[in-house]
Amino acid sequence: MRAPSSHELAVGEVLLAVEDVSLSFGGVRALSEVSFNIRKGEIRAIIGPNGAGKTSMLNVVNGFYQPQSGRIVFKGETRSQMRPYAAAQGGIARTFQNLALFRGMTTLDNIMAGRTLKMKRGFFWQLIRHGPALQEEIEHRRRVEEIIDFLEIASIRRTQVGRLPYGLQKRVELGRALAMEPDLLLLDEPMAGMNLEEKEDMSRFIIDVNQQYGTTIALIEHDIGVVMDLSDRVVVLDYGRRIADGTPDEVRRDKNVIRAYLGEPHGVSA
Amino acid sequence: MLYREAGQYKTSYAADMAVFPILQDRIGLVVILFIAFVVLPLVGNEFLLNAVLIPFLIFSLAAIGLNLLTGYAGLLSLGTGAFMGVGAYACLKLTTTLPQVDIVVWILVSGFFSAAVGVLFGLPSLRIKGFYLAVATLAAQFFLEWCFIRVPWLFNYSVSGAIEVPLRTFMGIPITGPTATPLTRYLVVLSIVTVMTWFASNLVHGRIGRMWMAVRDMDLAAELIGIRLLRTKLLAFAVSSFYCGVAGAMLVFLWYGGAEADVFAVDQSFLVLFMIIIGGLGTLIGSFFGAALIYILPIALRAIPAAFGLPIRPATAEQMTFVIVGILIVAFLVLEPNGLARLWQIGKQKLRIWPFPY
Amino acid sequence: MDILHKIFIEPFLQMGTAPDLLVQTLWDGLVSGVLYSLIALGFVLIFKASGVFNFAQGIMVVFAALTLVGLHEHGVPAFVALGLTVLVMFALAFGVERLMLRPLVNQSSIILFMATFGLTYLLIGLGQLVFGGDPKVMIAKDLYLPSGAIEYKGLGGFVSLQKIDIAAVIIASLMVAVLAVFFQRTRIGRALRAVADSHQAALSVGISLEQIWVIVWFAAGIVALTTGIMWGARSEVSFSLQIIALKALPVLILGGFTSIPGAIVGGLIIGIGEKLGEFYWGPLLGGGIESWLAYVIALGFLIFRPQGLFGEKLIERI
Amino acid sequence: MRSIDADLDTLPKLLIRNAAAIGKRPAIRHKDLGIWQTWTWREMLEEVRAFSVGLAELGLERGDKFSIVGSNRPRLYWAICAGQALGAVPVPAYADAVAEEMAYILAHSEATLAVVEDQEQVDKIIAISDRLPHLGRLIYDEPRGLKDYDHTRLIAFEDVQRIGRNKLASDPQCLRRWEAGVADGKGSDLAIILYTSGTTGRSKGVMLTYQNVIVTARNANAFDRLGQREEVVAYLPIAWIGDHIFSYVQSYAAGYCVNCPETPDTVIDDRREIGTTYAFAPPRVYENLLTLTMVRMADAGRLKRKLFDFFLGVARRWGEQILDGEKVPLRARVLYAIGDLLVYGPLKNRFGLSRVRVAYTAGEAIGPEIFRFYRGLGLNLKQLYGQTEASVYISAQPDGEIDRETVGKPSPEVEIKISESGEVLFRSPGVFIGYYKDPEKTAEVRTPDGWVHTGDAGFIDPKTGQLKIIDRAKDVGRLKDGTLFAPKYIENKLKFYPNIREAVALGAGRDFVCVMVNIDLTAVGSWAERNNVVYGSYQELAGNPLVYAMIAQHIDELNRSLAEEPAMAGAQIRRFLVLHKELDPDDGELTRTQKIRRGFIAERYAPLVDALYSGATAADVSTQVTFEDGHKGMITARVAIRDMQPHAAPAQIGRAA
Repeated sequence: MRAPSSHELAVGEVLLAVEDVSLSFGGVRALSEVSFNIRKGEIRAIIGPNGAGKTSMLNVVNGFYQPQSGRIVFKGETRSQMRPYAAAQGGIARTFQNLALFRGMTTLDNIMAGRTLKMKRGFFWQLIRHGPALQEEIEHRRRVEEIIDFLEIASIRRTQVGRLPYGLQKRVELGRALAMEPDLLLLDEPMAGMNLEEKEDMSRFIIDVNQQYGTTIALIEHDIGVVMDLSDRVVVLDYGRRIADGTPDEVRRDKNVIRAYLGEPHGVSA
Repeated sequence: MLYREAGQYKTSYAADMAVFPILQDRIGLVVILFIAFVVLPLVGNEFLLNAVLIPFLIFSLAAIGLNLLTGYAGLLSLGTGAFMGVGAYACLKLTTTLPQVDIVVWILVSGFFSAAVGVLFGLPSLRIKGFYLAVATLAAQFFLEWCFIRVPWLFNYSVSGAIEVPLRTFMGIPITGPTATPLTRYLVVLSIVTVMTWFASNLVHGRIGRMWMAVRDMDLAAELIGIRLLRTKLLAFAVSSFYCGVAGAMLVFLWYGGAEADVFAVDQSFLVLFMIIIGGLGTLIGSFFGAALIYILPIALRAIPAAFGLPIRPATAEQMTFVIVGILIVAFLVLEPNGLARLWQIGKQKLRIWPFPY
Repeated sequence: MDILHKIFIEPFLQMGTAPDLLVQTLWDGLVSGVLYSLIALGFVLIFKASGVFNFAQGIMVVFAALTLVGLHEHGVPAFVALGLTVLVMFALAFGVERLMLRPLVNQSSIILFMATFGLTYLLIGLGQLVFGGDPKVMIAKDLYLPSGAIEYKGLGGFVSLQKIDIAAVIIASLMVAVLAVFFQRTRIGRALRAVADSHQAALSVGISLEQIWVIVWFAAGIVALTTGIMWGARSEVSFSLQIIALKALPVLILGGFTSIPGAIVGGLIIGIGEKLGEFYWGPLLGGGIESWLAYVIALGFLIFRPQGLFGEKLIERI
Repeated sequence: MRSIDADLDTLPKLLIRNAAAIGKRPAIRHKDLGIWQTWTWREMLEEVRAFSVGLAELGLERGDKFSIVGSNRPRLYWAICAGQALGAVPVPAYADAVAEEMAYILAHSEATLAVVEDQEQVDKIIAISDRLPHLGRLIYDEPRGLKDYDHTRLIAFEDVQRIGRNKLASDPQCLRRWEAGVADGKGSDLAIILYTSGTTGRSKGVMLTYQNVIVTARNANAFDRLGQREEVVAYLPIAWIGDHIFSYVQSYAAGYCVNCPETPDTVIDDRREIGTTYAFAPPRVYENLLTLTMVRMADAGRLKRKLFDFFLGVARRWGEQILDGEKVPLRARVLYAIGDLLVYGPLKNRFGLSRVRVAYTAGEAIGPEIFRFYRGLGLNLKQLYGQTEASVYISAQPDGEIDRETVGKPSPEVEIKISESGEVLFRSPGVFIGYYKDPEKTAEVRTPDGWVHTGDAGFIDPKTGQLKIIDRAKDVGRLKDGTLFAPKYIENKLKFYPNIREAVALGAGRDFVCVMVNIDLTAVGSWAERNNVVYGSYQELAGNPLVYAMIAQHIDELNRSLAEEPAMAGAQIRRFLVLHKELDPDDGELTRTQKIRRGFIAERYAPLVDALYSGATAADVSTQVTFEDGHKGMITARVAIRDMQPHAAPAQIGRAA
């Protein structure tokens, strides 16, 4: 049940473009001359067999890895590499393949932490934790509560995330990313290791996020079925190269893709 | 069981985010403060005040300091002793150069000096973590220790090489020096510790506390939500060292009344570290528990045999303490890695859901 | 100007003018370096195999030496005492595995690190309770360790090498050799190496983790004993040693936590470095810089080469 | 019948009064976004007014009917008042009603507009909209998921309010006109239509005037001295008269605060947070809490359990006397005080009942054990007897005059009489003005001189002078041999066992009494766990021989107690079976208020009934079931039947204490 609205958005201007990015660890090539772009308001999927370099791609985008060559154009600003902090400030949020939550903190604190960039009150107000500091804390708590309500995790508000079941942790992580009110949301296998029901919930959330907040989303997902009905456009990587890029149907029909997924010996986890 | 939470509803986030959301806890806090500020001064004898409470409070403050760094920000430090030392020596220099300024002010100001030193030795924390960082702080520990011994200017060239605490008064009442009564010193210490604990709890319950914990739990993710790692870590070092510094200054000025460099030796660092391990990493109340256990235990060990009339050599008691503390630490890590504070929470939870088991 | 001259010129002039002193200093540095290496070696053994950063290594040195001397004081013949001490160290390793490591398995490394703090305190207390806190003299003679010194004339002066130091160097090298062989050749040794990489691997070799832990802690115990004897013979057996043992930490920073050669080279660098520093530059600062020089050197390394001399670069995988 | 002064004879008027008189006091709270969002009377008036004007702009007019569907949320309560302010008539429908019922109510009431909670309800109504010619706009509270819906018809609650606010701002006359509109309302106007899911047949729309509800509410408030400071948790269906009176009319009349829980399944926690002072619940709720307690305590440590049982014993022995202020030995008082500290206090606290001044149970009879349990804890639990047709109150127990078996004295201004057939009749200011579009039914129930047939059989208990209800009048029957047979009476006594959720007693015109039992999954489930009885499904558990044995025990006890009552001795249970599925409102086996529909069940499970009386030891049955999403399926089962030995009536007669 994709909204027509976000399809129109999908042909919006380019938000982020990756141009001939190459990345290698020691001798190993993770990415070679990969180019693709993400348009405002679309849901963009990055798929490919295991070890195709999908995660590396995201890590380049939000500045964990520094590509040896290539450029990243974000919001019209060209740079040879991102820096994590810059990425965050620029409005790129991210969730991880195998969860990167603050395990020692509660759901509430995790999501509140997502607001850090937006909170300005300085050290000395923090010491007092009254007046402006408290005001700020309250208004951000309000926003966070809306996210909690949106993700239906009210009941675990005060639970330490370390104790939560996997599916819920994924949700909290999404919540933390949403708390940043990002322009671009990178989701690394948001449904990995989930059961069908959880997957459906998560898909619903992703779509709702895209619709209600108009957030641009780039996601890596193994479950091809999910990818196909979630995303507006799909780029396919294999061995660190881009082998296809287009709408789900185009990609599904592309023979390179078929070969990559069926022909190759190495794992197809779709 | 004692908790009656029915009717305690929150109509504002301010109330909901309060440090003590439950009425009974607030009452408990008031009671404790009352005992500390009113009852104990009335009933406490010199021994209780001077030999138990004052050092307990001072060590608690140091423990809070270290806990902010190690427990909240996840940065392991073995330099606590030295940072305390910086505070002490800074305070000495300050009060001897400008005697007219009130000593309490100087005690607090000296915190800034150790904060600065802390930041300096915290710099490596950007590149290194865990044990590596521990070694870096050891460097601080030994270098500073050396300074305390080798730089006579620090101890005003006193022949003994020790700090001699001068007499300082506040509105005519001697606060430091030989003539200061335990009671006044106790009250000064108590007030400082109370206020600084309040500050600490404000910090850890707000944005900064979350940043620290985020860095502790998963620094990569922290960076991704826009937390500047170096700044955050250095802030932790600064605040932590500030607390340790003040604690150090109080240790010398309001308790020992005079001290040599070895007071701030590496053993002191370890002692405070044990306090927060046993008390509970990442909790403020744990810092008090830890301090109580580690500091008051030895006193008890000496007192108990005496109470039963068994003569026990102080040396032996000393050694017993070592053995017991050692066992305690291992036992705690095995039984409850989260320390006394965790036990406290569990007990509290049980009381809240009483009579139900869950 | 003058200060720069003091720092950058004078010391080297001294070295040139009095080579015998230089050699002497180097030798002294070498010897203490060797002992640092030995302690570091103990760390590395345990860290490699069980990922535990054994803070107690230093006290184990003291404890071992103390036990040896203590037993002998109670009239036990030297070599019997030695044998008994070995047993004690085994018992210790065994106890540690049973009462500390096993319950704490799967705990974060920081927790285990803390636990070894506890062990340290326990051993300090125990040692003092049983053998008393005051320094003791190592029973070098009864163990047929040489004493006295060889005086070597020349270099416009003379260099004196304590026989015990020579012995220390030799024995240390022997021990390293033995360990090397043990690791390279024997089945257990390989297992240990495997553990360092992955626990499954170790199990596949057919040795349980528990056994391996006992073995490495025992090995570390033996190393500690040797260190204790040597050091004790040079100076005396006292608890202050335990602080000196912390010197092993900078050594590890240099050498890396997992590399045996690293431990040795690092030890030597630190040992020689701090002696030279103390002798030639110390006076500028009023002496005693030995106590921290090592750490500052290490600190420098940490900032510019965190993985140490031989440690392999650690990439953070997300 | 005393009437009420004209300026306070409708709820909108009361709202305006409260806003003026106690404007700063909390009127309603809602646990939302993590905290209790609170509106004072003044704020609430503003909200209601804005929405009301908005509704007017949308074309809602005096006399129009409009529907309210959803769980207890401030906005839905506001909607009721907002509509009433325009002289329109709210028609609440049960949120969990299946499309079928919903369609009937909306169509029958000719609602022109509906205010609903969320997407779920919107979907439900859109699905049936072709059957609702009158229905116009749909107003929703929760926008989640409705973004892509066709908004020509849908409109968000706040948008309606915005329309209203703009109108109020732009047109200075608007406010005056609105207030004038409110002033035009009269006590005799139709206030609301509540559809009673009658125990039989189609539900009927009970029409109540402002006069009815307000007078009744006033009297009730006076009766229990309820003031502004009460805290009430609104968690029962809005469409049910009980909730309408307790959480709406009485609140407006007394000016106390109503609290809406975060979600239906957080009610207990929310009640604890709020610490309600005036509680109302059907027996089921108290039963569930008790079951929950027992289940949890079963998992507690031995020592704790001993302690718990001991003090419960104390409470059972002395609790009620102490509560009723009777003289008890000092030892008992001391023990009770300790118990209160260790057990009763914490227990009430966990359930959020610590601050309760008055708690009512009604709807059906409550188990003496349960009743005694709560009163033993020091909870001022009382019984009341009411009906939609009476705007609830017919009789209630005054403080200190509590009796387990009765339902209290006639409420203020209520007259009660018993017809020769034994049926209870009443007359009161609360008496409804008729069933909507159904004069003949009205005539059946209400006599020309205003007496209403309750349809319940009962009598005034000589001991206490309180009303005692035995059963539905039409259900009271006789066995072949003429012995009196009151099925409800038996069923209730059975249901008092935590393990038994529902029971259906049969026997009218038969040779003997049989029952069909529904086990309680929570209780029996945990029992199974503790005695490691493995089971894959409800059906399997229900069929388990051990479960049968357990139920047989209960029934045997019941038979013994029946044997002691001369009138009932003949009506002991001879055979029983345990049903393979839970009786369910969606299958029409229960009413929305969870009352069993005996007749319907009897024919639905005809094969079982026959087997019970044919003497067979088992029977096959296959039944159609409806799932949440409304689609249907069949389940079949083989149900075993057990025989029971009746007890002989004791030699000398007299109720054993």
